[in-house]
Amino acid sequence: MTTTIEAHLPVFVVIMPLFVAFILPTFARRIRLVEGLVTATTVLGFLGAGYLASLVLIRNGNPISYSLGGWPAPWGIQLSVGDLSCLFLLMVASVSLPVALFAADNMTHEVGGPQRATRFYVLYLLLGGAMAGMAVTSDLFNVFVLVEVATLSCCGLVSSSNQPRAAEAAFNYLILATLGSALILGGIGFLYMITGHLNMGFASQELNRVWQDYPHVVWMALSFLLVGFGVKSALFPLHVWLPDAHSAAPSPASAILSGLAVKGYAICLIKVLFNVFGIALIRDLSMHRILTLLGMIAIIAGSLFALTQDKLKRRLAFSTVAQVGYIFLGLGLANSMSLTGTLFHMASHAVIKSGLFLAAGAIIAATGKDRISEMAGVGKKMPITMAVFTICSVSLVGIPLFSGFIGKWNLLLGSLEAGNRLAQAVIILGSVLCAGYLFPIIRVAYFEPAPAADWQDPGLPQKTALILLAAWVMILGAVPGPFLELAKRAALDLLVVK
Amino acid sequence: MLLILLPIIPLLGIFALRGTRGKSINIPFAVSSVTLILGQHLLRDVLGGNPLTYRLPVSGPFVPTFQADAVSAIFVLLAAFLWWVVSIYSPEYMKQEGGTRRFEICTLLTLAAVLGVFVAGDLFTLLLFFELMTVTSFFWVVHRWNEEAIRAGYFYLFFSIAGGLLLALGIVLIGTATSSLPAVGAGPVTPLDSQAFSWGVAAIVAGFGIKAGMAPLHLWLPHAHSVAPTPASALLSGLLIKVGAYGLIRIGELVGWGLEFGHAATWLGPALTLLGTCTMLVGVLAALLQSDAKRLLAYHSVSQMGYIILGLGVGLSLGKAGGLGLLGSIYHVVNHALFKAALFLGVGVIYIRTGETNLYNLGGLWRSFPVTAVLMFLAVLGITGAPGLNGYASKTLLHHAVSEAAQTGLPLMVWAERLFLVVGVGTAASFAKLFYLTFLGKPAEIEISDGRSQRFHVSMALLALVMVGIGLQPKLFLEALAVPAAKALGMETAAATIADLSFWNASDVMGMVITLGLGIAVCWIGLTTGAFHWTPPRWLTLEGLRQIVLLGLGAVIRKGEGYYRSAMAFFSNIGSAITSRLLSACQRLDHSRDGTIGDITLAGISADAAILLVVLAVLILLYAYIELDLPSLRLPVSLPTWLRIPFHR
Amino acid sequence: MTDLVLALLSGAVGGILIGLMPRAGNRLRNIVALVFSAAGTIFSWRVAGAVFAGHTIRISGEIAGLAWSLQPDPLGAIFGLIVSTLWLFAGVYSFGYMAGEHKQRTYYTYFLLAFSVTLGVAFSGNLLALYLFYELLTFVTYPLVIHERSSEAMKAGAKYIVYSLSGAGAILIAIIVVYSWTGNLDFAGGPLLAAGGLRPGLGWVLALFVAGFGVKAAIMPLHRWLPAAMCAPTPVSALLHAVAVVYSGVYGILRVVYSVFGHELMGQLHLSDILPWVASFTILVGVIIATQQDVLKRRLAYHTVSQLSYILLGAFTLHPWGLAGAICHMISYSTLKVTLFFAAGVIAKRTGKVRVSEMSGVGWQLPRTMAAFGVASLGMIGMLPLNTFWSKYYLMRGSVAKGKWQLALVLITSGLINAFCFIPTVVAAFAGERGQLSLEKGSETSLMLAPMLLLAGIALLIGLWPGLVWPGVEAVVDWFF
Amino acid sequence: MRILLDKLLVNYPYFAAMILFIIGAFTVMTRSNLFKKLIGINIMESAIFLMFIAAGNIRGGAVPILDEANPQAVYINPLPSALMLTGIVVSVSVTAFALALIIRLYQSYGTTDARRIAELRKR
Repeated sequence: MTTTIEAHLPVFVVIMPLFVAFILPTFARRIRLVEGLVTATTVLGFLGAGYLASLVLIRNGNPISYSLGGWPAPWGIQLSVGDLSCLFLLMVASVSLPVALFAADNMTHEVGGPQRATRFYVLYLLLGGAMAGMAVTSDLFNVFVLVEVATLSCCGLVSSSNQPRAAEAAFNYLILATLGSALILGGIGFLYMITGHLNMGFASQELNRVWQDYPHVVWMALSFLLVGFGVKSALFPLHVWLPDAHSAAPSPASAILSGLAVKGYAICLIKVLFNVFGIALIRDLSMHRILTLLGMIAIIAGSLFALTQDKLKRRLAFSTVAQVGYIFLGLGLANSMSLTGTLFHMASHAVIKSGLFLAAGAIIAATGKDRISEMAGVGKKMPITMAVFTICSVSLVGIPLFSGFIGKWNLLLGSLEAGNRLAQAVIILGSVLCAGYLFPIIRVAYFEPAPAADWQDPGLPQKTALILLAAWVMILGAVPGPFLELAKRAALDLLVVK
Repeated sequence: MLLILLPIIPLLGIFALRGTRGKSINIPFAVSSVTLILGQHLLRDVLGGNPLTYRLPVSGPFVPTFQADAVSAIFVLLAAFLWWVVSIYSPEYMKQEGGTRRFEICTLLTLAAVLGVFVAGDLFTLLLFFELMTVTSFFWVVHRWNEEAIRAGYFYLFFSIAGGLLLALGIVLIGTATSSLPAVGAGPVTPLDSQAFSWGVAAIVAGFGIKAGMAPLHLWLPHAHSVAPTPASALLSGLLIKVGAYGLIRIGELVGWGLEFGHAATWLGPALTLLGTCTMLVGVLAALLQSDAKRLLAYHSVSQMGYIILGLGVGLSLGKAGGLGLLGSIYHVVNHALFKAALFLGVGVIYIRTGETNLYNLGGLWRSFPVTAVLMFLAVLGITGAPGLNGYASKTLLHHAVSEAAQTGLPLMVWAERLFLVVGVGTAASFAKLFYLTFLGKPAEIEISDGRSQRFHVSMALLALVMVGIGLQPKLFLEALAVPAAKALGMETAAATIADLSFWNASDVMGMVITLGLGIAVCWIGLTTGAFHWTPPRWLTLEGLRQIVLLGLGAVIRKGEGYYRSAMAFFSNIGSAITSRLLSACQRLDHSRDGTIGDITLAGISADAAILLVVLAVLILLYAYIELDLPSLRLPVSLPTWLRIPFHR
Repeated sequence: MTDLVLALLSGAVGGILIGLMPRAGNRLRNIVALVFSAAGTIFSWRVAGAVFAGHTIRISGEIAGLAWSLQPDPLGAIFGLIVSTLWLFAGVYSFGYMAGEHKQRTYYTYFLLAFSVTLGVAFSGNLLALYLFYELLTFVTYPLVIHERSSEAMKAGAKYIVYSLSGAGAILIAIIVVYSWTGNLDFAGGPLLAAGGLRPGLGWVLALFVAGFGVKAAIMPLHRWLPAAMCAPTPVSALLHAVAVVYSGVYGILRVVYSVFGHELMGQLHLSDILPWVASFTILVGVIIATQQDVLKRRLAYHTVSQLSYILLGAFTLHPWGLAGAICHMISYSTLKVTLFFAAGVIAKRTGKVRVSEMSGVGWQLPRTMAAFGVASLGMIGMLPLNTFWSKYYLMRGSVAKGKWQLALVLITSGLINAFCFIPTVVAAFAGERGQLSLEKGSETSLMLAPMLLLAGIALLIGLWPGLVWPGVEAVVDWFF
Repeated sequence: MRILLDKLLVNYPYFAAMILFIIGAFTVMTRSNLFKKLIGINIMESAIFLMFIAAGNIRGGAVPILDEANPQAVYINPLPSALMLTGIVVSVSVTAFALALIIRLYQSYGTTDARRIAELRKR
């Protein structure tokens, strides 16, 4: 029995949320049950991911391969759970659990009615399943399908709140994301034209053998994929949909979108870049320089944009743009340190940004104010929420002993190894700017006189969710052990020349 | 133990002062009596045998040590005596002036500091008491706390602070040059690094020179000495500037008294000679022009310090043969202390009764102040060097020394000798002026207040007594005290140089008489022609100098400040401009990215989609452009490597 | 070991305790603050005692994949001693000064937290821990800077944060480079980079370190936050902006020079010829600007800028004497400057006068305060009965011994300008009307007066008996040379 | 030029796909009507599908049904066509979702013109 579960675990973590999502609408009238199911699913997912991670850690880097339907590799769809997959799975699980907890308490209120709430949960689980799928799949077309599922769920999540603004943002997001999907599909098509394979491993072998015969096509494929995934993971200047979408969505949705969704696409891009093209080809095509440049621009520009925002959620959304820049910068530097940094930063940012968005959501829900300048006194009235917000901010800025620091530390080491002084400067400048846009919020909340209003911390489940996330941030910062280990191994794995 | 008691007893006096609040007990008198007795003991001990030393039992880089040899003993005794005399004088005087308690505290503290300087056994301890003396005597100068006093106090304090800093620098340099700091009274040193040693000596000479009123650094002196209450002036002029002389003597000891020209700072002797000559001249010329009695005396302090410095310089330059110069200087230190104190006290009596110190407003006062006039006359004779009084003795010694130096034919020494005579004439002239305008001449119409003057007379008489005593038996003091002192300093030949010296020879006496006569003649000429009313140009005075310095510094600082401000403003302007532009651009971009191509306006999502496609196109074109190898579009090579995109072909 | 932990914790625990007592009265709060700062002081004295006795106290561990350690060496112990002792004084002074002020709870909370963090800086055993505490210090002291909550205070706070964080960023880059070269950031095993010898980029790393720590050490172009931060309450200005915070920067530079580079390697860098001149520039320009200020606290602030560079100058001479001078100056300057600030605080509190030009006659109203001020100003010149003489002496000694006699001239000149800076204030305070001796706002209270006079007394005592602190200084010098 | 023309002639499905893609992109960009934008998206996707399927085509290839009589037969690659079926499904669902959103926008703003909506929202 255990061996069966163990054997099918890779597909289980993907299928389970999808399946639960499928059956959820039938319980739409009993919202408590729905919430319970969702929570149970996320807990199960978390356990599954944890178990998989422990397996992979024990197997010392050998990925667990799983062939869907028993079809062997070049023909069938192959799932492969390696270090990277485990890291991302854990990330998905650890973020989606608190977010589900948080949503359970206020979703009905926020989106207007249990029916809509159920729809939210359906999309939520779909997104979770798609993310898990992105983590484990090693088939190019599968990537496309999962990306589409995730995109549609994201759009749905954005539009789940009952405001016309949300619908508009969702539509814009949809248009751009579909454009992106089309480009991704095109890119995959080009790859297929060259290699005749959709399995990443085989495609990679073939590509490295024949790519010099088709340099144009390779380049087209790369461009298409970069732009396609770039627009989905909100790489500056393709981030244009993000601030609207993330600020219009309900807070749990924003949390999951900012925290996870963009990372999911980034993981796909990493897989395509490093597992299909391979580090040698990336270097040959100078792709890493372009990525570095884009990353640096994104860090600075995203931070500057964030600085100008007065709306709390928009500011956080732009902060995501900046942090995505870090991820791309790390990819571009393309050495083990920087990739470790990138992967770890991905994980820590997922947790941090979810925490920030959830705290922001709690604040907005309690005060009804979404502008930073109006938040005076929040620190006094909602101590726990604001404490979580502060912990997450400090971590994002990169104070030692918090999780953000480790990612940046490794990124800095990576940029040093790559001999890129400018990247170092940009990383540091990004941190300073990050402090520049996050600390004023804390300052206003704590150090400005509080108006006489009756605001208070949210209910117990939400508090639990917030505290859980803050604890995650602290744990990741203080004892990043397995996470860092996974990230390190994954980074080394990505750099292997196949 | 005796050594450490000397500075401590005056400090104990302060507690006594607290205890006797409201009672009329003259604590300073009691204290200085005790120190006088202790000083006598010290002198006896020192003359009897070896110098005394004492180290405080502490650890660390600073172990206060004390030492006393004959030189210290002479200075200690002199200080104790002057304080004793002045503390007889001052209670009566300060009753009119006000602030008696503050004055007494200052007096006691300064006594402690001065005695500390004289018994200090190492340079740090010396500096410690020197600085203390600066601070405590500052309160003498600003005793009145009016504008003039404060200004004079500033000058005094800043010059003294500069002096202290220079001393510190000198100690540093000497410490570096000799590896371990030489103790006071330990004789000449052989430096490892003679250049550093030279500079160190120079810094210390400048530091003590400021205190001693040496020529270019004397500017503070007339101001400070004239605004202080008269007893304080007497002590300032009589003793505190001698601390500078003491320091110079000690520095000479480091370099080496009586050493032939092999020592480390051969330049020191000639330099001191030059400075001494200048000091003499400047002081006396300025004194001639003064109308204020106290200022006149103060300038004379400068001038007389010039004698002392000159003597030291000559003594150092001549090496073994320089005994006369050193002896003369030590002798003159003592003599000048006596008659300058007497003169100040006399002027103080006039001031306290008439409220006037301007000479031109006084006149014919011998009728009202017969005793004072007589005592003042003795003091004037003393300072002008009239035979039979103490000034004659030391000036004769100094003159002998300078003449001996002039024999070497060095132009500096020759001119020093000539100017020595000129200064003698000037001194006589200015004191003739002082005495004539105050006590002789036509009676002035001023109100004279009543008061008891016995104490004034007693104190002045005590000084006069000693003056006359020395004047009549010049050799007695010389042999009893100055020669051992010189010996203690390493001038072994001192006794020999004066063995065949006779003060009462015709040429010296005649020379002095001629000098006096010339002086009176000059005085007459000056008074009748009004030459004494000539005011020097402003830039020659301290105020003028200060103004020049302040103007210059102010201009520099203001200019610098301007540059600083404009630089700061420039950077902050640029910074804020960039920031605001950037932020507003971001805001605009965030608000709307609408763009127009031809007559098609792309708005909202259309523009966003366009951005996406443009990025795609750029990426593709980037490759195409490399592929097609368009030379005109080649990126400049100077781009940093991370920007250059070399494509593999 | 326990002492170290307790020393670090007592401030933090006290601060949090006060933070959690919203309804406690002033008296209770003061007692808690006093107890915990006294505890911190006692424990850090014990730590320092152990360090000087030659024991090794070390707490190290691997957190987040990186090695962290706390291990006070003599330099850290001296810094800890200075900080903890002065904290006690400033605490007592605060009880007097803050009485009747608003937001006392916030004030004491962060005041005590800052104590912990500063001790953390002092006792940190590797670059990472130093960086962590250095960065935390910024955040912990920020609420103290903006205590007044006025727009000016807020602006100052923003300036402070921006400057400090940028500096911390520079430090982080430098740390990363050092880490990538050596793989080890611990101070315990001698200078980190010494083994590697000269290598390209060393100068840049040094420049980054100096610029980064130089922000808090207020090296001249980076000093601008310091005068702005003077809008904080006086005990904060006195302790944090004259001593603790700025010393953390100075301490960082000392660490970098002697524990990361080592004096031998430093001597081979071209930059080490320039750095003393950077410090000299700051010394002179800082004090000249100070003479131009009318607001007393600003004058003191610019003066702080100038004086901090004395310490740096000593560090940059790379000579045992110079280092001894720097350590001496750390000790002596802090006592005197705190005295000056305390006096300025008393004057502002009791007479409401903050400008030098208004101060005539203050001396007769507050004689003891002004006397303390006067003593401290004499000390700032470097006159002998005060302890600063010794630091100046050794600074000059070091620079002359290194053949850089011009630096000694800089110090002398600066001493003279210092005289121009403070003496007129003191004299003017006694110059005015002597009549009105009564004050509307009460007179000098003993809570404010006692720390001030005691500190002046300590300064005098050390000046007369430098042997009191000399073993510590010697230990530091022996440690690094 | 000749080579270019040759390439054009040989690879005409790709060029058709490219032209379709450009038309689609242009529509998305320039039309402010939401429906037209959606149609533009659909055209673009069709272009990609076309390209993908063309990649699987082999000139003269047989239908990919195993013909045991003719073991040497060259078959068209069936995989792209199969995949594009999935792609079309995805595209249909996207279209459906977008239409739903358009309806909601219409309900809220009373128009399907993007520019009008933007104006209305700003107001």
